[in-house]
Amino acid sequence: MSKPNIMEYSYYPGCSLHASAGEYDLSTRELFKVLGIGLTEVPDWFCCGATPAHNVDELLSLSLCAKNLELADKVEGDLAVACAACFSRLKTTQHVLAESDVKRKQVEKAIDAPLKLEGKVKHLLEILATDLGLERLAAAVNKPLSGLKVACYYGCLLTRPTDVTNLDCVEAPTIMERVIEAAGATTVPWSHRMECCGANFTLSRPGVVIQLTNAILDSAKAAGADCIMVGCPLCHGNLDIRQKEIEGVYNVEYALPVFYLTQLVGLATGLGPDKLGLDAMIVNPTPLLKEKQLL
Amino acid sequence: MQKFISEQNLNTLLDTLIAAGTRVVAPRMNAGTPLYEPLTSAAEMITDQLPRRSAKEAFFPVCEDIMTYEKEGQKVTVTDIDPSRFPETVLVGVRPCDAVAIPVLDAVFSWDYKDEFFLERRKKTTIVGLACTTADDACFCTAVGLSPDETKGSDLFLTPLEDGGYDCRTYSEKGETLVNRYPQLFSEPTGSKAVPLAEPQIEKFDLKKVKAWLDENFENPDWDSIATRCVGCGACAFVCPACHCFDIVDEGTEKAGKRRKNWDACGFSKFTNHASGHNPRDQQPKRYRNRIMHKFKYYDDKFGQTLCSGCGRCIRVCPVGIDIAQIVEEINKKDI
Amino acid sequence: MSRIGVFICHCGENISRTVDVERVAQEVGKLPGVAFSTDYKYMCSDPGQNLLKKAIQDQKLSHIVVAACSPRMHEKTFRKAVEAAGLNPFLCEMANIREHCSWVHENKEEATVKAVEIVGMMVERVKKNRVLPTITVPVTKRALVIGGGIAGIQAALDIADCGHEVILVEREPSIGGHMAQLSETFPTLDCSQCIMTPKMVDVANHPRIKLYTYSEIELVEGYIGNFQVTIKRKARSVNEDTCTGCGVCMEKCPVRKIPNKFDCNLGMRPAIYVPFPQAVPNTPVIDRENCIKFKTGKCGLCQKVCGPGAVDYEQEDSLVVEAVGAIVVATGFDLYTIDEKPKGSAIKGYGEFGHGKIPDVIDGMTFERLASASGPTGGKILRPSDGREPKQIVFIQCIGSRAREKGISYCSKVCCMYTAKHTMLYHHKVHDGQAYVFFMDARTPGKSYDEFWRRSIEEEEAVYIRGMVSRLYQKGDKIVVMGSDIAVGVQVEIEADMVVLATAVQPQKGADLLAQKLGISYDKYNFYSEAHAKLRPVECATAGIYLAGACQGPKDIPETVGQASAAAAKVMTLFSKDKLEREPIVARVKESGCVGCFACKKVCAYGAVEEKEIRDRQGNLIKTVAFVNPGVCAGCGTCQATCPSKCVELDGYTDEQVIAMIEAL
Amino acid sequence: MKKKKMIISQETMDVDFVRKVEALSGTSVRRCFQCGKCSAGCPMGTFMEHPPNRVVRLLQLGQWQRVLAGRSIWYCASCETCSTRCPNKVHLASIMDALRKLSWDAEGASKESYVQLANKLFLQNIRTYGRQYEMRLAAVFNVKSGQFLKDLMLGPKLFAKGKLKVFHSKNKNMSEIEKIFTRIEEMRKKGEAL
Amino acid sequence: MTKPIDTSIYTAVTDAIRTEAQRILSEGQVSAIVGYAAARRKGSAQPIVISQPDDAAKLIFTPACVNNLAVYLTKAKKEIPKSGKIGIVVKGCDLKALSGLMGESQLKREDIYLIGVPCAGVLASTVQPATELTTDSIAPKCTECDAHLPTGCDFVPAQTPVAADLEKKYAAEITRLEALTPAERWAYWKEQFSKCIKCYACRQVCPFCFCEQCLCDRNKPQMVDTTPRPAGNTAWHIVRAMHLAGRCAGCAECERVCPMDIPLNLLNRKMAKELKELYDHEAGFEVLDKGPLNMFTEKDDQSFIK
Amino acid sequence: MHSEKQKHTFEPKIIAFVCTWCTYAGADLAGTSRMQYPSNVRVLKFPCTGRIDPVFILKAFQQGADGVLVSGCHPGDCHYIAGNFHARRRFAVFRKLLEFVGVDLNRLQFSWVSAAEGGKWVEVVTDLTEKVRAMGPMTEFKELAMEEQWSGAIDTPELKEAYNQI
Repeated sequence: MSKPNIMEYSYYPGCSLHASAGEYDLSTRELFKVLGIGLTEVPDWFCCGATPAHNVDELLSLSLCAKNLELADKVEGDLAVACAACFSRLKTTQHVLAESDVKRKQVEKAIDAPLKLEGKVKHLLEILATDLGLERLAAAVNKPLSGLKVACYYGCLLTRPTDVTNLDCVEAPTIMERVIEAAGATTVPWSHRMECCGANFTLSRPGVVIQLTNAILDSAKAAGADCIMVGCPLCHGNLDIRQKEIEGVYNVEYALPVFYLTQLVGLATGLGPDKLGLDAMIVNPTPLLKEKQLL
Repeated sequence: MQKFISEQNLNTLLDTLIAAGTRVVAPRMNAGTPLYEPLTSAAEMITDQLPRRSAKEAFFPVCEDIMTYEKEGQKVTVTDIDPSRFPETVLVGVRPCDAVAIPVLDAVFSWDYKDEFFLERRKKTTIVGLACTTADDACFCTAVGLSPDETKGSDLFLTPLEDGGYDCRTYSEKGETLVNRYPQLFSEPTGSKAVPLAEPQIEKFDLKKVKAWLDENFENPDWDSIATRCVGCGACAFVCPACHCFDIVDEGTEKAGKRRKNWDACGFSKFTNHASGHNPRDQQPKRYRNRIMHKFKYYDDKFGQTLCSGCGRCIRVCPVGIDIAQIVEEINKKDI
Repeated sequence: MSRIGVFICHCGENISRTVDVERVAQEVGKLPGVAFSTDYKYMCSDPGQNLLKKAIQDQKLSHIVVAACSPRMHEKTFRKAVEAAGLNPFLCEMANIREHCSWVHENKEEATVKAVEIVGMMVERVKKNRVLPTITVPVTKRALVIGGGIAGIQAALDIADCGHEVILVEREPSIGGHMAQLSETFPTLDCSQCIMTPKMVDVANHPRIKLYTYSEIELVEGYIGNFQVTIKRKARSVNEDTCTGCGVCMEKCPVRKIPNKFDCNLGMRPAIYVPFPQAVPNTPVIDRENCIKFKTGKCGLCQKVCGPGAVDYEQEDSLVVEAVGAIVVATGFDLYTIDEKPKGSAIKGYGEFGHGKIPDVIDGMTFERLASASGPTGGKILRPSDGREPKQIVFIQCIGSRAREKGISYCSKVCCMYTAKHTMLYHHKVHDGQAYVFFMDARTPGKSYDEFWRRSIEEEEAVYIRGMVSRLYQKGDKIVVMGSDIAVGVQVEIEADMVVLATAVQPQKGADLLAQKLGISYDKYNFYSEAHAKLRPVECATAGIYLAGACQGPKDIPETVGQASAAAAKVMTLFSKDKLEREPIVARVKESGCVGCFACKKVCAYGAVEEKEIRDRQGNLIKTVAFVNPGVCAGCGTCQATCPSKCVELDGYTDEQVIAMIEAL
Repeated sequence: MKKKKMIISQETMDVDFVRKVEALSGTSVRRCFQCGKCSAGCPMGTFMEHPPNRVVRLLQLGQWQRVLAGRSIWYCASCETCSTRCPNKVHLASIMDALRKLSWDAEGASKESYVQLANKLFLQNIRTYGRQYEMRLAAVFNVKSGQFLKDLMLGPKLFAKGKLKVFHSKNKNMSEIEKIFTRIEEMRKKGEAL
Repeated sequence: MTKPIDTSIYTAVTDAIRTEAQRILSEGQVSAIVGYAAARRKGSAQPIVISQPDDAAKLIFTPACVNNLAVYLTKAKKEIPKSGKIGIVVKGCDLKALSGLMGESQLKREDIYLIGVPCAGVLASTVQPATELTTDSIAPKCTECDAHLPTGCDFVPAQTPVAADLEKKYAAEITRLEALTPAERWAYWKEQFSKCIKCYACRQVCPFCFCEQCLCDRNKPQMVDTTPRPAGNTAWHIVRAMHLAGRCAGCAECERVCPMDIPLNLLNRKMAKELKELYDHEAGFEVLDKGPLNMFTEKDDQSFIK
Repeated sequence: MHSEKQKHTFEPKIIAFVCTWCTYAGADLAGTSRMQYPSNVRVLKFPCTGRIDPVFILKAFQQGADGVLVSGCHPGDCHYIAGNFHARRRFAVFRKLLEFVGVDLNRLQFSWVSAAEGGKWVEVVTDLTEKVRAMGPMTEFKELAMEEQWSGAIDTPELKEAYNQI
């Protein structure tokens, strides 16, 4: 497969990256600059509807995503998506509308425009692992994350359901591990890589979230991880922001910094903390990074 | 006899004939295609288009029954078709290139065997010709020595006039009889100018020279290049006013059936297929050669006439663009 | 001109009650070509048949129509009578005026008119009938059996015991198949080896069985009674004739750490090996991929130590051609492996079960080897990871089976029973252990089967949990089993020491390729298709080829052995005659008109249409046309209806005959 | 309703409802053969009164009222684990979506109100702002659910980290989003969509 | 409204065809090439077979190049020089027929050299050959063309045809006829078939009518009346449509050449439509092992069977 | 069931093309069970529906059939593995063609009748007969058979009368 020298993508950050996950947005833009990958934000993109929309109104969810795909079609390049939930919704929309004529027609009517389903939607991980390629990624690393033991957390939506996201093997993905190993880190095998954190209930049923997230943190800690890496602002929200609260509830201490993949890879390429938004993290990563001589 | 007939009177004439039980055959549209067909009303007649098939079928139908048979036990009963049952017919609006071919066909149908079916229809049909005022680049009547106002073959001949109506001249007793039957519809000539005739854009062939070349060149490599592209359909022969080959087949069941005469074409691969399976014209160029030979040599040898009136129909319908005028033109240019 | 004789039967009163038979005879007598027409009370009786025969001779009749009952009843009778009178039997047709007329109509006038028309139709048809010669095919009375598992062994022994030669071909170095791997067998818990090895030895010693192990079918040509089979004998590197099976070579081989496939990779074997000690033939084979001699040219130890000098590094693959009259396909099954992608599935295996990465998650066959006295642990149930005895063991059924999503929607039929057996074997060997079984439905039809399953629960104390497992993961040295019990409606979690997956039964890899060589059909999973699911369950649609065992679909041992003997019986039936006679209702190609589009070949379900080159006297190719092999053609006529130029005709049902009938109406 | 005897008859088997679910979800309900694998892996299984397999079973029996009356469908996290692992290609996550949609159509048949409220607010936010306005979402939810002090401890911290923004930029093309909502509403009114 | 159709690339296409033809003939890659050449009548074109490199200059591509030359590789192939490969100039629609012929063992890909033509459309049979190509004068088949650019050829001039967006004439007419009652449809076809004179031009130009012995020429038995009477004509056209079902790729030659203007391609398109709906079959560039009527699936529609 | 007393002005001619293994045997069973059905049907036996050429259906209509029945084995039961599957496709397409040229498909019936379905045979035959009886004669093909190209027509009164009598 030929890889063009200059890569250009349209970019769909998603709502969180413009709010609670600002550091993900920042680190993504900075990292891609370093890697020589162009990102052009889709003008006037809308919320993809996320889980709440498809939860109660699939047609609305499909229409919102279809509208965003139409907007994205106007920008050169495949569509780069940072948030696992947005990624899942956009891919699901492409999949569902390609399969069902009935829904296709309804959505066309709802957005009053022809569908643009052919464009490629890619999660940042795919861009790093496949489009850029691990070799070139490794070549861009000048501060390898040696000695850092990372638990890669996929969550639910990066790989599921089968046949939709096609990011990696649905039950035993390795793409996060491959990316971060290319940045010099060590990954730990652990059991809860793909268990649900309950993101959907962050607002409505925080109790549920705390229970589910605790199991994930517990498993990562037991596997000997120094930190957790995520590719989704919703997972991040639960693992990072609620970590203190969970420690309180269960009377444990995790102290596991939760990084976005772009923050860790960015670190490896030599980007400074200000360009990675490390100060926005609730669980302070500085002691760990200092200990591993990465800061 | 020279007369004038207005368009309206011509229509009245035809409607009167139809009402009187005479079959009136003239160009009309059938499902989008102009054909010589029996009219139910004069209004159906069209004069501005050359019918896709020629007028020969008024005498030599596409298909006709020539006898019927019935079987019971070991007994077979045969019933002949009685030609006297054919209706009186007036054939109107016939183009000169069609009309001229009819007497040419008389020769073959009344030669060693008198074809009752053809001759009886011929006897009962009055032909009203119509001068031709438009031509396309497939027309070549002038090249074979005819013209758009050729009257040969017509009993009555109409020439459209610039001020409307037709100049009307009789060329046979049948023509005169028709005029005399309805004298009130005809008036004296007006002296009005005729509409300019069609002018086919082609030089006249030297048909003698063409025949002379054909006489010597039954075997010639040029036939291959002329006719390799021929796909062997019968379109050219079937639309031709002069082609007259036919085939006789029996159709029916064990108990009853009919013997029928159908148009046939020398382009068909089975045309000369022997019962043994041998086919003397085993390749398409040989078949196409026969078409040219028959028109410009064999018929001339036998009856002293050329079997082509330059109507251009075969050129227009040929699926693969074979152009008889071009072929004869090229033969005409050859050194002998 | 034909002289047709028409014979109207009264069938006692069955016909004459509603059909005026005399009037029919009279009316039909008027039809063109009918020379003689009469009626009689019982045409099928001796006097009736004699009447027919006499009329043929006296009236010099050329064609016969018998108007009576259904041809399905008496066509053979009358054709035989006609033949006895010197006419070709296929010049006789029957008009069905009983089942299709007198019995289904009450109005005598209507029935009579209809009868006249039915007979009239057959009169027109028979005029177009041609003399058809009976087709006979010689039969080679040797059978080929493909596959040396229990199915192939049983079929081969039965046929050979009946006095016919058998060629038995096995892909592996030894016969025995999967049954040789099993520890004990349900529902009686016999030792598999004890009942299997004697049969293997019988095969080896049978004077009429020629055994080709380590061999594969290369090419199959011909048709029923007359197959030519080319067999590839893979180079064994050991001369079978001179090897004594002493085993010194295997002891001396310096390569020792090759996982033994027979032991599900639990044990190790050398590069020169027999798959298991009881192998038949007991001749080792060199695994050239792992042999130092073949890899580097050095070593050669086995050759040096071999007394009889049987080791031959120069040996090459060779081809042998065998002529046989019948083929039994007994290629058996393969087990689904959890990280494999089944045919037609988009998904790669069962990642949620650890992708085969958790060492103590094993499949049922591995458990068999662990439980087998001749296995790598000597019959002790031990964990592959640390050799400890598992105290909590979880069995999960339906792995691969009944899983549309994984591309296998069928039930593998044997897993419920073998899992029940496993719980018993486990309980017998680990007295203080506990077995749990996750299952969807328990399917135990079969003699003494349900009792066996109940025994596993009631006496052997296995705990059955109705529900499936979502995921397995390693936690410390335990395997966490995340399941559910749908009866209770709760999630179940078990920390197990070992998990055994009851993986699905699948056809052998490459089963489709073999089917293509044989010209037999197979289903979407690659199981071979029988000619009729109910009435011809051991025959292939392709004449002369029979099926035995799990290659046709999941089967347990008793069923397999039963079907193998049935297939052998079919072969013996075929071999009971010297020549095969068949109705000449077969298709024929009119080569002069055939343009070689091979539409006929595309629709022929029997592979009866071949391509034939027509050449002139100088040998130049004129054209390639279709040719129907009359030995293979079954006479359905689909080819004729498909042929655009009607250049293939089905004798007995030609277009002329059909059109004549339509035109008679 | 939970403890009531289940009466099964042609009248109680509401096949139309099941067909609606199938149309919306694009997956078969009847295909499920109750292996229970969905329930085994469901992260929310312990919170539901009807485990996922039972939701499908009740649907198969046409007992949708029992399903909608419970909290189970609102406790589905949409993690797709069930759909991914179902041996039988039953897309249970989509069935859950369809059930929630139909539950709304049936006018709040369910007990679970917090999740529904969060969903409602989320969609309203999209309609009003085009993108999510996280801070407003949380604030309004707390007000409406009467949990004024919920997650109070998190607020200032997030604020300090720049994770909560008081001002939110609206999309420029808001009319388009409104049109999508109204067109869908119209289609439903006309019966062109479920 | 009549709009001109852009055929400006045809000049460059003609040049490219000539250069390629000259090259492959002089390099001996092919022994002959079937293409189009100008004919006597103004603007007209006709098939030509050339075997000399110098004759390459005779080749043209214009809107009058209507023929599907594939027919010359089947029935007429015996009369074309038989040694070596034969080159052929093909439009997309013609290429589909060639693919079909390959699937039916009438041709081998390796025996022919395909010179594909980027084509924006050709003229209807109802207009004079010199007419300008417009949305009105274009052949009806071109209004439904999905193969302006043939693929899988050995050579295709590097030109991109500008495909006009046209009303699909056959689809519209089929829809109209489908809406009629059976009696009205019967009346329509009866009128059309009554014109037929059994000249067999439709059969002779059809690449798929390659039978040596046409069913309709036989008399033992006589499945279809051979005489050109309405009964036999109707039977002939029904049988032909059935024989072409699943094979016809829509070159519409039968309709173009019919001297009696019978809309024969309507029958073929209707069959194609049904096969698409029933079995998702479409004739394309791909060479298929089996046509839709030489195969089946167990799940085929049988709603019409009791 | 068909009553013998009922008098009809029009007796349709029904031609049935059936396979020998299933439908012919099913019709035999109807006979041995002494079921009653209209006598209008004439049965042509084929080895398999796969042998039935669409041309036969056309020919039957041309020869004056008012209704045509094609019947064979149920899917999966074909004695010849798949002949009925091939036939099913062939006829699915052919009936669409006939419909398009204007044949009323109510006159053309396809069915699967097994050797055990004597009752179904009776039902299929009775239904078709009564349906066609209600529709009246199939005049289309008969008219065509009488018609000539105009130029071959002999417009005599006796021919016109024969035509009008169809």
